[in-house]
Amino acid sequence: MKHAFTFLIGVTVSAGALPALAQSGNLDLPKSIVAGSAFSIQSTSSAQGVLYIVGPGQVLKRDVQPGQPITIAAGDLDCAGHYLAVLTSGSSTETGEFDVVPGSQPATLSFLAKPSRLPVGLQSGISGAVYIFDAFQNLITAPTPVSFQLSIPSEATQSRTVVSRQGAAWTDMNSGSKDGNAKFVAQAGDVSATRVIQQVPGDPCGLKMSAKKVGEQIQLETDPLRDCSGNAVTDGTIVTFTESWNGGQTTVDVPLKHGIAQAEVPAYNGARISVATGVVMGNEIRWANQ
Amino acid sequence: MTGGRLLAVFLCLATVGLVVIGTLWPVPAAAAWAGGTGGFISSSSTPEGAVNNFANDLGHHAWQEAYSTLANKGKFTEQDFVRDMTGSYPGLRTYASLDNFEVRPLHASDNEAQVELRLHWSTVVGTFLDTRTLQVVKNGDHWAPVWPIVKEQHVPPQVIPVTYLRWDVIYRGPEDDWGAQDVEAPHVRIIDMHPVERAAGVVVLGELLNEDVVPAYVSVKATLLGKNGSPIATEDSFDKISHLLLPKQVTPFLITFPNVSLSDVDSIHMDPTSSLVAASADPVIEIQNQKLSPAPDAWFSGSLVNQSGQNVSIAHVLGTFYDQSGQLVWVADQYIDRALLPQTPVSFAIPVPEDLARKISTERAVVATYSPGGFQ
Amino acid sequence: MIRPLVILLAAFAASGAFGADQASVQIEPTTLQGPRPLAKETATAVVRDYLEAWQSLSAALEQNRTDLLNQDFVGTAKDKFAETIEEQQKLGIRTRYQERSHDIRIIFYSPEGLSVELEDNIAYDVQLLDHNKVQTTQLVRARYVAVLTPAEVRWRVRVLQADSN
Amino acid sequence: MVHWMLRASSALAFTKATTLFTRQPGASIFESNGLSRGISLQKLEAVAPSTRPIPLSLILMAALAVHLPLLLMELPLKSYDTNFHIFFASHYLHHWFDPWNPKWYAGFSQTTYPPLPQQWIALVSRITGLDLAYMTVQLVAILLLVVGVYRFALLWVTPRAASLAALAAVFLGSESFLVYSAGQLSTTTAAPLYLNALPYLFEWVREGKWRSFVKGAALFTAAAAAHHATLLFGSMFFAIPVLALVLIDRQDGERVSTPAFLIRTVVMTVVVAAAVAVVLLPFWIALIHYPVTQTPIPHASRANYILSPQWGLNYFVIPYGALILALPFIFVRGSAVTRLRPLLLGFWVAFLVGLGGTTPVGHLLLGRAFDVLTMERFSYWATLLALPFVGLLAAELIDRYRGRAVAVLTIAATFTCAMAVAWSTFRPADAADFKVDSVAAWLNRDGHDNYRYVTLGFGNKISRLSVLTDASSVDGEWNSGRMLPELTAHGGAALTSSKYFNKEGLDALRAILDHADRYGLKWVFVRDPYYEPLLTFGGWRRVDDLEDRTIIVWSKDGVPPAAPVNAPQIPPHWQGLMWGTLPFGSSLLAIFVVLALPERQRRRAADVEPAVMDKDLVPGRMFS
Repeated sequence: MKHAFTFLIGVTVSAGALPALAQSGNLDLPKSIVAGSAFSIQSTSSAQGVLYIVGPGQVLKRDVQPGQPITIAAGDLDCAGHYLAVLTSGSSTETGEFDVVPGSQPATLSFLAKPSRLPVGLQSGISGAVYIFDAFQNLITAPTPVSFQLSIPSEATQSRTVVSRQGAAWTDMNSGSKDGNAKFVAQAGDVSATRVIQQVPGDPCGLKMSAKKVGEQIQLETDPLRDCSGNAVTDGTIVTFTESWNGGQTTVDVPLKHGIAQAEVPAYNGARISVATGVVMGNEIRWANQ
Repeated sequence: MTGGRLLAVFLCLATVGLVVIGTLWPVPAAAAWAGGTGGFISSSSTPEGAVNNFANDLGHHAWQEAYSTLANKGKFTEQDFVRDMTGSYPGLRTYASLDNFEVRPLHASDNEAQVELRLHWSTVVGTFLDTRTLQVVKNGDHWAPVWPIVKEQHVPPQVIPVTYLRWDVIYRGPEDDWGAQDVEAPHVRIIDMHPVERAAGVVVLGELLNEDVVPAYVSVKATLLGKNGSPIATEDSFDKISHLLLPKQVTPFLITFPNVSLSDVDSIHMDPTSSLVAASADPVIEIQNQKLSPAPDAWFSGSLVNQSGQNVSIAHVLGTFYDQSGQLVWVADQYIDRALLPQTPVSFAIPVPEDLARKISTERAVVATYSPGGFQ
Repeated sequence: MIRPLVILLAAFAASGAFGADQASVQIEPTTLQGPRPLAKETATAVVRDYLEAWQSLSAALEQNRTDLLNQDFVGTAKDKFAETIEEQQKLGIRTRYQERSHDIRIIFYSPEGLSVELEDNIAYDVQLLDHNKVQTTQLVRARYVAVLTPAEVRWRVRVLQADSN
Repeated sequence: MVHWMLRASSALAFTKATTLFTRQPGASIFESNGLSRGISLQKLEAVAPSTRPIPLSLILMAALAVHLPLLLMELPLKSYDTNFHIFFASHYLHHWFDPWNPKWYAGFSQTTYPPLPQQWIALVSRITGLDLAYMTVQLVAILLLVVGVYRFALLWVTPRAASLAALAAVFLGSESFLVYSAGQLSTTTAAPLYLNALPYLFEWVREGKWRSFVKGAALFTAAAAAHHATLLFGSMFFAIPVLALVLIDRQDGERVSTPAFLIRTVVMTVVVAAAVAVVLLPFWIALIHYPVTQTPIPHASRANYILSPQWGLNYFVIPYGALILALPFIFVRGSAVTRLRPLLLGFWVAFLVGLGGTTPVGHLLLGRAFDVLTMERFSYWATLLALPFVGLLAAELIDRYRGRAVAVLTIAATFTCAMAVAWSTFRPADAADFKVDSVAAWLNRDGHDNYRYVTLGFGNKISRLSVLTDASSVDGEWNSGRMLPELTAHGGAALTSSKYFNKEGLDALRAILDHADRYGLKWVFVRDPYYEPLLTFGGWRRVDDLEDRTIIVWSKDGVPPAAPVNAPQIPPHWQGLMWGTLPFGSSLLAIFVVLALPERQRRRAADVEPAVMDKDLVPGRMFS
């Protein structure tokens, strides 16, 4: 209250002190214009003056000739928002407010798609959100239809159409059953944005190894590793072979190469050999020297 | 005049005397700069004195002087001796400095003695202990140590074909292009977590799995929460973890909270982080002959075999220990002081706390490696 | 002698009022679209950072300093406001935005958690100064839409525009 | 400034000379010049050398001729501590009244170090920039030293010998060593102020002159504002001999009365102590609340210079230079002449302490402080105490051997000075010459300075980097300002040089990296691959490289941005005001009182060189 009072006094004193604020009136302005379009303002002032158009996103200043309309050319005011127009001439000040609204034609989309990589067979695992902008990077807040498409090789394309609210639209999709790159497209008007979603194999199913003697060593080798959908497990995945014998143990972590993992461990009679990858256990072999 | 002369003589003599005292019995700071506890005159007239001198030379990296004092220097070259001390290939020993040493007489006769020399080497990743039992023999009026040389195995020149896997990452760049796609951070999961109370404070043990198909650079942070839900302390695993995890790889981790009592802890908030990094599947390190020597004096030992074609400068062994029910009991680690050459076993031995050793039923080890200029 | 003093006092009184007033803030219940629940802490942080962004914007436009935008703005919003400031500098004008009230509602939290959209019915005073001479002071009411995205420790405003819809 | 010194010196010169030669012939400096009676007289008569002192203006010009070019070449920038002082000054430049500096140790208080020279640098830098401002302040300190040595030497020897002592100060090895190799600006600034204060102390205690009291007290206080240790130890090495001289000397055949002596000494002590207590109050508060209890950090000046000859060369041979040859003379003459004995004893103790661990004296006298202080400053003080003897020796040599002596002395002085100056090139503080501008630019962009950083393998370049960057570090070069427990618990100095402190240094580095989250420490700039294994195994990764891949930037994921450390050590605002006002004000006050209270020209004959030397000789007492 105290501050408001101070403010009022300040403004009042300012008004008394400044001839510029001695008189004021209203400008004849359009209620709203489309961003980037041309328009004109009619002034009643009979003296030379200055027009200010002020908003957080843009400011303009024009000299005004008496009796002539003030023309704002196309592209001069392109930032959507609420503006204050102030015309000062001599001791008079005219003010007015108007809106600059975004164009209705989408020009760019900000497409937030997640994740970039996910295992196969996940329900609603993929999400996409879109913000729609016009050619001047103004958020188009008017409802606009947006279509989303997820194309997975050798699988049916998933499609959704969503109407944006306040410039935003979103959807979710399921990942397919086959590994590979899926194309995730969002489209509004003539504009589209594409993201690639990498579908990767899930955890291995049925991890199995075999063993044979090579010299003084046992050569261990897994069958080709596949997930439960039959996709080959990615190369580089670590497979752990563990050999235990009377009080001793040998461990080796090897990466999968061409779908199989191989290792050599010492041949101990009666040794138990197991295989695992991550938290998935495979078969166990008990070794007996022949 | 006489008084003046006397004063001059006194001051000169006192100065000389003080310098002599300071040199024969240097103050600790001066002794440290002189490389040991001895003064200007250090004697080899006793077996311990001879080993002290020898160790002082090692501390100064004065290999030639150290070698020249040995009684058995005819049995190996100075180069062999230097290789024993610093390693043939760049490793932890190469840049180690002697932090301190202990000389412990074991046995002595008129002409021969046995002395244990414990060399505490300081390295960038911590200290390691090199214990050698030395024979010391009398040679005229002085004693000379017999150095038990450890000759490093030499790898013959060879070509080892490698077809290792590697991952590269192309980043989007630092510019702000909102909505543009970036590569997802790897998905990691804590598969085990278990706090224990030790003398030093609370220790949080656990295991972390990279469940993704890409390599992950991981770290684990833990926050202890008190009874009222407020945080007591936050610590992270630092080097008690293998930070690089290939797909489906598991690492143990250990986080220490000094001076915290488990009774004050209500819950623990775990915060694993992961980021996608360029990595190589090489080198593959096989861990052979893992054994747990029973308590007391429990050790987890074995040997590492580098199955790849490149040298590994520094290897870090992390041992994970489980009880009969498969629950995590302890995590211990050791840095290997010598480089791992292809197909050349290097042994390790990690001490295990005696009280925990009695509970251990199974154990498992993982190895993290460092080579200059290589992938992390 | 008296006249400049009066002007000075007036300017001081006015600036005191501008500098010291606290806007009233009302937070409306969240009406989210999207599947992702919004934690209370996140909502609080978003609103706090949004309000701080207004303060930074006001200061930046008043002092014609683009660096004041760095902490709270990013992307399009930052670029546009920076352009405004540069234009103001060229034209020799400054603008003071003094918020009187905010009425904020969070309307969208994107599924991947990388953006939050809110609307704000705001009232503020705009004061226009040309070469430090006050041209006008005007009360403005407008509805703003803002999109914020998370940075390392705070939410930053990426879109901030008044909306007539 | 020179003007007042000259006037004061002239008055004092007369007093000392007459005292020495007319009232105490038995203790004349000529009684032990090593010549036989006959020869001595014959020589003096035959040669009739000039006994005029060298004009001080000429000596000051010599100081300018020697040191101005070196300082304009900015040679001190290569020294150990110059950039440290510039870093402190840069903080005062931007935050004169806020001594809390967030750029090192996640925040530390600059009230832990007396500020006077750095504040002068900050002030001058507004015109010249920081580097040149440093050189300016250092040059002024050198010029003040010349004047100070002259005035101090006048207490003990003839004006001619004193002028030669002042000339020797220009070439003093320890001065050049501290200026160009060590970069100890505070020590080299405080000592001249202190030396200039001592004659006033003498006059006050002996004659009760209030003007001298005021000037002395002001200069002592300013000296403390420049470097507290100088005042503390200067009292022992410099002031006590001067007070002893007051007791020994006679005025008009009378010694000063004991009560007067005691009262005046106590008054001066109390007033100066009170002034220093007030002027440096924030310093004392910081010291009392946070005493230096951290683990001692090794310093080579504490070595035994015989067991570690390389350090003997560094800390004894280079600072002393040709002055080593004068040591026998100092002992012999200092012992023989009664009134020189206090000076000799002061020199002797400083000399022994300056020998570091070569003798047990430093350890015994200083106790724990021995492991905290560095010893080269004691050698510096010892050489300053030796200068009156040097002047005496030079005067006698020149009197006796004339041109040959001049030539030899010139060569010796030049060699001493040149060696000490060149030492910064032979044994540079930081062998690696590289620019840190790219590192600073990297930190200053893209919000990198929201996090803290540490460098590895940067040597003392970290001060320069800290001046250039806005980012804050957990490292620093002011060990006494450290409060982070990870640092104070270990006996390593700067983290950037951890490996040189072996286990202690590496433990500190490991501890700070382990707590990176706590301090918002996200960046490590590595110039030495030695540290890479620790970073790799500790969870850090390479993210960038600079300077043609010679500097690698390492980062840690998930580190929160640096939050200001709200440490209890942050000085309250009133301390900041005091710190920005009183120490600097003390120097202004000293300048004012010295200029505003001119010396009274007690005797017009002051400008006349006493011509009574020959007749005051007591030949029978000469050494043969």
